[in-house]
Amino acid sequence: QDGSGRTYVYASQLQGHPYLLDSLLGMDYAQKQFGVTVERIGPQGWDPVAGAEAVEQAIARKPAGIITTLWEPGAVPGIRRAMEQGIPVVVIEAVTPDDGGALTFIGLDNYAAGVDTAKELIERGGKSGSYVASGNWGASNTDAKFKGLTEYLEANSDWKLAGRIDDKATTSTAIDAAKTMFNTYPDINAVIGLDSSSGTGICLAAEELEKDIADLTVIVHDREDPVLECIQDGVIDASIVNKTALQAFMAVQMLEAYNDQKIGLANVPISADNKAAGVNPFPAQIYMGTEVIDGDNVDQFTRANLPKY
Amino acid sequence: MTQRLDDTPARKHKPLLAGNGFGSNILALALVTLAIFAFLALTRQNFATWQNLNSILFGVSIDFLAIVGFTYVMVMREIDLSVGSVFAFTGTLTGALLVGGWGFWPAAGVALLAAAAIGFVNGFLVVRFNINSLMLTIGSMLLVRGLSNVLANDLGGQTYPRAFRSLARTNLFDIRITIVVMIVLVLLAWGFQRRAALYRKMCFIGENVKSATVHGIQVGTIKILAFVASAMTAGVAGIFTASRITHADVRMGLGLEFVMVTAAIIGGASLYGGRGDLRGSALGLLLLALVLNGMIMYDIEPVFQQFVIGALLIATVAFDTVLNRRGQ
Amino acid sequence: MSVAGTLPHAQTSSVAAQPILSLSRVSKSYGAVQALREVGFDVARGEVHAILGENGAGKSTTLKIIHGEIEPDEGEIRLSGRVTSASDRAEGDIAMVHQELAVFANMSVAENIFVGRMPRRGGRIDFARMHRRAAELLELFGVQVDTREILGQLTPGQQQIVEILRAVESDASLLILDEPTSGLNNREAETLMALIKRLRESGHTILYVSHRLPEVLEIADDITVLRDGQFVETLRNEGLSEDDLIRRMVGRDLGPVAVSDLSSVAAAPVALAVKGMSLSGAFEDVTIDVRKGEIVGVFGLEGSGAEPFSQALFGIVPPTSGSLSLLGKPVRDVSPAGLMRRGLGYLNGNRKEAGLYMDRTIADNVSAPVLDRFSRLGLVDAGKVDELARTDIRRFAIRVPGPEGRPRELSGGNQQKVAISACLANAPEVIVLNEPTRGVDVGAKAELHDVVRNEAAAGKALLVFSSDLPELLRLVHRIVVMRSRRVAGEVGGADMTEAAVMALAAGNR
Amino acid sequence: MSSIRKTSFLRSARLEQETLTFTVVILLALVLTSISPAFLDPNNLASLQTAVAPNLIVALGMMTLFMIGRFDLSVGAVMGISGIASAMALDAGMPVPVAFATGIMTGAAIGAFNGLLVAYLGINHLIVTLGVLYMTRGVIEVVMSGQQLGGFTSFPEGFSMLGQWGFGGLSGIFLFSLILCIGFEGFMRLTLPGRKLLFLGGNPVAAEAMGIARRRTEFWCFVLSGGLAALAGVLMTARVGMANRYMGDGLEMQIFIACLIGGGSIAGGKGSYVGALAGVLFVTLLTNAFNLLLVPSEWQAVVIGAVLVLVLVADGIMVLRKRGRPWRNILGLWPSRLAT
Ligand SMILES: Nc1ncnc2c1ncn2[C@@H]1O[C@H](COP(=O)(O)OP(=O)(O)OP(=O)(O)O)[C@@H](O)[C@H]1O
Ligand SMILES: Nc1ncnc2c1ncn2[C@@H]1O[C@H](COP(=O)(O)OP(=O)(O)OP(=O)(O)O)[C@@H](O)[C@H]1O
Ligand SMILES: [Mg+2]
Ligand SMILES: [Mg+2]
Repeated sequence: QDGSGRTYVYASQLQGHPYLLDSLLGMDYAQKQFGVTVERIGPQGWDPVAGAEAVEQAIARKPAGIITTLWEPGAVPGIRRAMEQGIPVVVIEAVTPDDGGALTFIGLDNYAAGVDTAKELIERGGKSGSYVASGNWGASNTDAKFKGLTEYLEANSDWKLAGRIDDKATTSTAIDAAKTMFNTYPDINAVIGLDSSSGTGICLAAEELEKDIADLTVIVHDREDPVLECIQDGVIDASIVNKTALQAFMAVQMLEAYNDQKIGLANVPISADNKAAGVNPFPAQIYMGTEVIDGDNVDQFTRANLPKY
Repeated sequence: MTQRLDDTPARKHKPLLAGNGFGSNILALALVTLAIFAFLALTRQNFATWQNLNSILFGVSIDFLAIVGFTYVMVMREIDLSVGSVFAFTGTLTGALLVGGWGFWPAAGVALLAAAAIGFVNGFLVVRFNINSLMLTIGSMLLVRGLSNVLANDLGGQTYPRAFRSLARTNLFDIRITIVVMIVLVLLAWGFQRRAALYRKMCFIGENVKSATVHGIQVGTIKILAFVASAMTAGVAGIFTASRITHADVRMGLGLEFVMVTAAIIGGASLYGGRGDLRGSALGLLLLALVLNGMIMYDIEPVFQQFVIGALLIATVAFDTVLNRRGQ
Repeated sequence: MSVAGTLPHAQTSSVAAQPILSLSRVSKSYGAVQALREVGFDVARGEVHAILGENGAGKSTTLKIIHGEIEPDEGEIRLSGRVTSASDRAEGDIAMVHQELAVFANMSVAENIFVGRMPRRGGRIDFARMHRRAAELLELFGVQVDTREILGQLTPGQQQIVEILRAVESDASLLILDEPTSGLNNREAETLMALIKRLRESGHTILYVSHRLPEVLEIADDITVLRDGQFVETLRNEGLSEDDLIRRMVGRDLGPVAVSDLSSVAAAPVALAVKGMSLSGAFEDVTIDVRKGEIVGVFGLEGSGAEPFSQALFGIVPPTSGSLSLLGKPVRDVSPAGLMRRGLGYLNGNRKEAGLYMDRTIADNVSAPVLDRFSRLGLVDAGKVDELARTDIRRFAIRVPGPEGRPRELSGGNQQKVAISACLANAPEVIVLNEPTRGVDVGAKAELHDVVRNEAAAGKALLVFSSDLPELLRLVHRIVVMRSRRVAGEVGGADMTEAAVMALAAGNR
Repeated sequence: MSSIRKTSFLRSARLEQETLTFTVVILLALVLTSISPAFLDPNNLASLQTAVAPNLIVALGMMTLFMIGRFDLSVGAVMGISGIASAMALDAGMPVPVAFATGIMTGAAIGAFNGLLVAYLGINHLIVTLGVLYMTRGVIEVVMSGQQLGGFTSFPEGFSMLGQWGFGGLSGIFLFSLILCIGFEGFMRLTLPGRKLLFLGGNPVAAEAMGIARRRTEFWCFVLSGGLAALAGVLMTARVGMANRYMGDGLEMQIFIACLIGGGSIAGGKGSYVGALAGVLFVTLLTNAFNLLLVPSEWQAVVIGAVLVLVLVADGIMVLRKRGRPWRNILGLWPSRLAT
C-alpha cells in the first residue's frame, strides 16, 4: 500500500457497460497494488463526443497519466494534446489506425481473436459444416473478428457461412435476431457470436424457442453474466474472452513503470536518452491474447466468485 | 325533404374495417401486410413455419404492449416520447428490486406505480400549463433514461433471479401469454373504437380540443389518463422485456419511441390528432417485424435495415398526405 | 394634437370630378347564398363614403371585391374610370383594414405597423426612423405604449388601432375600413374620426363600414345602403337621422317583434343567478338574473368584458370570484363539464374555432355533448345518435344530404345550425348563446331566431351575447349593457332602443 | 406627450429566457472556477471550445427552423454523412476545396429534400426528418461497412488545418462558430428577410397575406439547416482527422434540447441565435462540471432533463399569465372551484 500515490484518469465512454466491468475490477486491483488512484470520467453509454470531451478535460486535471479507449477516433486530438504536454496516454480495449501518438495499446487483437474463435470451432465442431455469425455489424471489433474468423476457416476447413444476423449490441434485439436465425437456418451446425450481446441473444433465443441446441456448436465472445450461466447450462459450448482485467491492470502498471524512476521504464537504454532521441520506450502493442471459458472452468469466471477490491 | 332524409341509408359505403368513421381505415395496411406475408411465405420455405411466425408474433406482442397507451395519446393530438425510457426504467427497476430480494408482485407493482407517476406528471404538466407534449416528453425521456441508467449501473450486469425469466415465457393454451394478450387487446380495441364513448371523446379532443371543451368533454382528465396509460403499458412491456433479457442492459428501449411513432403512423394515426387505431398500430409493428424478418431470410446486408424503415415511414405519410391533404 | 403634416399626401389627380371608384352590376354568390346581387355605386374622390347594412348584407364582400381579394361573378369595377381586374386592384393603390384582426402578437408594435415595408438604410432596417414614425402615428390616438412593446401585450382595441395605422402608413389613396371601431373604446373611436377627417383633407378617399350609426352620420359625405346583398341607394349625408338609415337598412319598421311581454315571465322563478362575478383583469362584479322563459341580451363593444364574461360563465376561463346558481342550486364547480351536467348549454361565438368538428359527420357533431347520455356501460348506442341527428336535421331544417354530411361541406348558416343543435342536444334549462347568427344570411337568421324564441316559450332561460344590436333588439326581452368591464346598465320594454343601448355601451354620445 | 411606460430592452428584444440561461451559464462557470482549479486550465478551455463549436453551428440551423415553427431531426446524420462525403472526395484525390464543397453540397441536398417534402408536399416535418435520419444513417452504414475502423484517415495537411487552426488559446472553429452566430443574430434582428422569419413563425396566415412567401422560406430554412450541419460535419472530420460512422450520433436531440433551453420553441415566432449559443454553452458546461467534479455521469441526463422540464413549465406559466389568466387559475388546486 506504500505507493507513489500518483493519480491517473480513466477517461472513456461506455463507463457503465457490463463488458468493461472487469476492466474496472482490474483497475481497482491495480489501485490497491500500486497505491495509486484511478479517477473515472466519461459518459455511461455510447457517446463519442462526450468520450472525447472526457479525455480532453482529463488533461486539465494534470494527472500522472491517462487511460482511454478508441472504438472511434473522437478522442485522438485529445490524446495528441496530452502527449504534447508530457502526460503519458495508454489506450486499452480498442484502437484506431491513428492513435494520436499514445504510448501503447494494450488489449485484444480482434483479428487474432477471430482466428482463435475459428480454431475453437474446428476443435469442438469438426472441420466442416455451416454456421451463422451474429454481431454488431458495422462496429470495428465485430468486423475485425469476423475477418479473422472467416479467413482462417477458409484456409483450414470446409465451414460455410450460412448467414449473418445483426444484434445491434442490444440484448432484446439480439434475442429476436437469433430466433429468426434459428428459424431461417434450421439445419446449421454452429453459431458464432462475435459481440458481447450475441451470446446472451443466442442462448436466450434457444431457450425461448425451447430448441435444444446442445448438438450445435455455439462459440461466443465475452462474459456477460447470462453467457456464463448458459455455459453452465451447457447451451453455449465456449466463450472466447479478452483478459479485460489484465489490460486495465497493465495500463496502470505501465504508467507507473514509466513515471517511477526506481523502475525506470522511461530510461531503458534503447538510446542514450530516449526522450531526446524521441524514442518511445513502450512496446507498440501489447496483446492480451484470449482465454476460453467452457463448462470445465466457468465457475472460476462467475462474478460472484471474483474477488472485490 | 323529410321524405328524402328518411330513405337516406343510415351509413353510406362504410369501408370494411373502417369502423364508423372513428379509428381509421386499416384495410389498405392489412392488404399490404398480407401481401408481404404472402410474398415471404411463397419465396422462403422457412418463413411460414409455426416456429417463425410464433417468434415474430412474440417479438411484436411485447412492443405492442408498449404502443397501446401511446396510440391513444396520439389520437388526442399529443405525443409521448418518454415511452422508451419509461420502458427501460420500469423493467430495470423491477429487476433491481427482485435482485434486492423482493417478491415479483411487490416489485412489479412498485415499478408500475413509478411508471404511472411519470405518466401522470407528463399529462398533468401538458394539461395544466398547456405545454407542447413533444417538447415536454423529450425532457422526461432524458430524465427517466438517466434514472434507469443509475439503476443499471448499480446492478452492474448482474442477472435477475431465474424465476423472473419464466414470466415472459408463460404460456396460455401453449401460446406465449403476451401474444394472447395482444390478440385479446386488438379485439377489445376493435369494440372500443367502434362503440366506446371514451374513444369518441378522444377523437373529438384530437380533432378540435376547443370544441370538445365547450361540449363538456373532460379534456384534462382524459388526457392525463391517456398519458398514465401510455406510461403504464410501456412499463408492462418493459417488465416483460426485462424478464426476457435477464439482466440490466443500458441500451434497453433506446429509440423505442421512434419505432412507436413509425408503427402508429403506418397504422393510421396522425400527428394532427383525431385518428389512431390500435389495430393499425399492431399491424404497423407487424409490418416492420415482417420486413426485418424478411431481410434476414434473404440474407440482406443487415445495415440496410434502417434505410428501409426510414423510407417506409416517409412513403406511408407522403402517400397519406397527398391522398387526403391532412398537411398543415 | 400637434401632428399636422405627419400625414402622407395622396397625389390628387387632375380630373377631380371623375369618381375614384365606381362599381356597376357587381354580383357574387357563395354557393347557395347570393352575397351580392347587381350592386353598383360610385365613390367620389377625396370623400368619406360609408356603406351600411345589416349583418350579412354584403358589406365585407363588397369591400373584399374592391380590394381585389375575391373575384366578383359579374360586374365591373372602375378605378378613376379605368376598368380593373381583381389582381390590378390587389397590386394597386388600395389599403384595407379587415373586420378580423390580422396581427403578429410576437412582434413589436412598430414592426406590426410596417410589416413588409420597413424603412431601410443599406441592407439593414432603419429602426430609428421606423420607431420615430410609429410613435408619431400612435400619438395620433394618444395610445400610451412604447413602439418597442410586443404587440401581444396590448389590448384588443390597441391592436386594432395598430392595424388601422398599418393601412394609414401604407399611404394608399383609397383606404378601406371594415368596422374599424368595433374594437375601440369611445375616445379611440373619436380619435379615429378625427384622423379620418384629416386623411380626407389630405386628399385620401375612405370607404367606411360601421354599425355605429352616430359616427357614420358624423363623418360620412355619402352613405350607401345595402340590404340582403342588394344596392338600396346612395344618400348624401345631409339632414339624415339614424331612423332614416335604419329604415333603409332593414326595409321595414322594427318594433320588438313577436316578443312575449315581460309580465308573463316576471313571475317565473330565476333559472340563472350570477352575483358579483369577477375575473381579474377581464370583468368585475357582474350581477345578472335570468328567469325561466326569459331571453336576456348582453351587449358590449369590444373590450367591454362581455365576451370574457360569457366564457367565464361557462368555466372556459373560470371566474376568480362571485357566485353562480342554476335553477336555484348554487354551483361551485364552474367547469364546462360540471355546468353542463347541471343543465347549462353554451354556444361559442366562433363556430369554426369551437363548436364544430369540421371533418366529422353531423351525427358525430350533434352527439358529441351527449355521448354519456347515449351510452350504456360506456358503449354508445349508434341508433340513438343517428336518430338525434335525423331529428335535428329536420327540426332545424339543415340543408344537408343526411347525418353523414360533414360541416366542412356545409354553408356557414347551416354550419351554425349544426353548432346550435349540438348546443341544444343536451336539452339544457339555461342556454348561453354567443353571436347565434354570425355570418348567417337573412333567411337562416330568421329561422334561428324562431329556434331561440321557441326555447324561451318552452320555459328555458336564455342569455344572448351579440354584437349585432338590431338582432338583439328584435330578439330579447331586455338588454344588459356592459362597458369597460362592468355592467353599465340595463334597458327593457319600451325604452329598449338602439340609441339607448349605444348610449350605455359607448358612454354618452 | 404624457410619459409612456418604456418597454424593457429584454422584453422588446424577446431575450428574457436567453438572459436567464446566460445568467445560469455564468453562475455555473463561476462556481466551477471557484471549486475546481482545472476549470480555467487552458486544456479545459480548449476542450470547451471544440465541444461548443460544432454544436453551435448545427444549432444555428435548428434555431432558424424553430423560428418558423419547424425542426430537423436529421442534422446528426447529415453531419456524419457530409464528413464522410468530403473524406471520400479527398480519398478520390480531389483537391481540398472540392472535397469541402462536396461535403457541404451533400448536406444542403439532404436539407433540400427535407424542405421539398415539408414545404411543398406539406408532409409533417417530424415524420420527414425522422425518416431522413433513418435513411441517412442507413446510407452511412452501407458506405462505411467496407471501411477499416476509423473509416477514412490520413487527409492532406490543408484539409486537417480547416479543423485544427487557431491561435493563442483560441480554437479557430470556435471563433468561426461565434462569428457565424453573431452574423446570424445580426441578420435576424437587423434585416427584413431576417424579421420575416419571425413574422412567419408568429402568424403564418397573416404573414402569407402580407406577401411573405411561406413555402419558399421554409424550403430554404431546411437547406440552411442541412448546409450548416454539413459544415459542422466537415470541420469535425478535419479536426479529428478521420471520417467515421459515429459522427453526429444522437446529436439531434442534444441540439434540440440546447435550443429549447436557449429560448426556442417549436411553436415558432420565438427564439434567437444568441439563445442557441446560451443553450449549447449550458449543456457543454454541465458535461464539463460532471467531468471536473467526478460526478457519476449517469446523473447528467437526469439534470438536463429536469432543467428542460423546468424551462418549459416556466415558459408555459408565463404564456398563461400574458393571456391574463389569474394565478389561482394556473396554480390553484381546484382552478374551476368558485371561492365562496
Ligand atoms: N367565405 C364565405 N363563404 C360563404 N359565404 C360567405 C362567405 N363570406 C360571406 N358569405 C356570405 O355572404 C353574405 C354577405 O357576407 P358579408 O360578410 O359581406 O356580410 P357583412 O355585411 O360584412 O356582414 P357583417 O356586418 O356581419 O360583417 C352572408 O350571407 C355570408 O353568409
Ligand atoms: N367546401 C365545400 N365543399 C362542398 N360544398 C360546399 C363547400 N362550401 C360550400 N359548399 C356548398 O355551397 C353552398 C353555399 O355555401 P357557402 O358557405 O358558400 O354559403 P354561405 O353564404 O356561407 O351560406 P350561409 O348564408 O348559410 O352562411 C352550401 O350549401 C354548400 O352545399
Ligand atoms: Mg363584414
Ligand atoms: Mg356564410
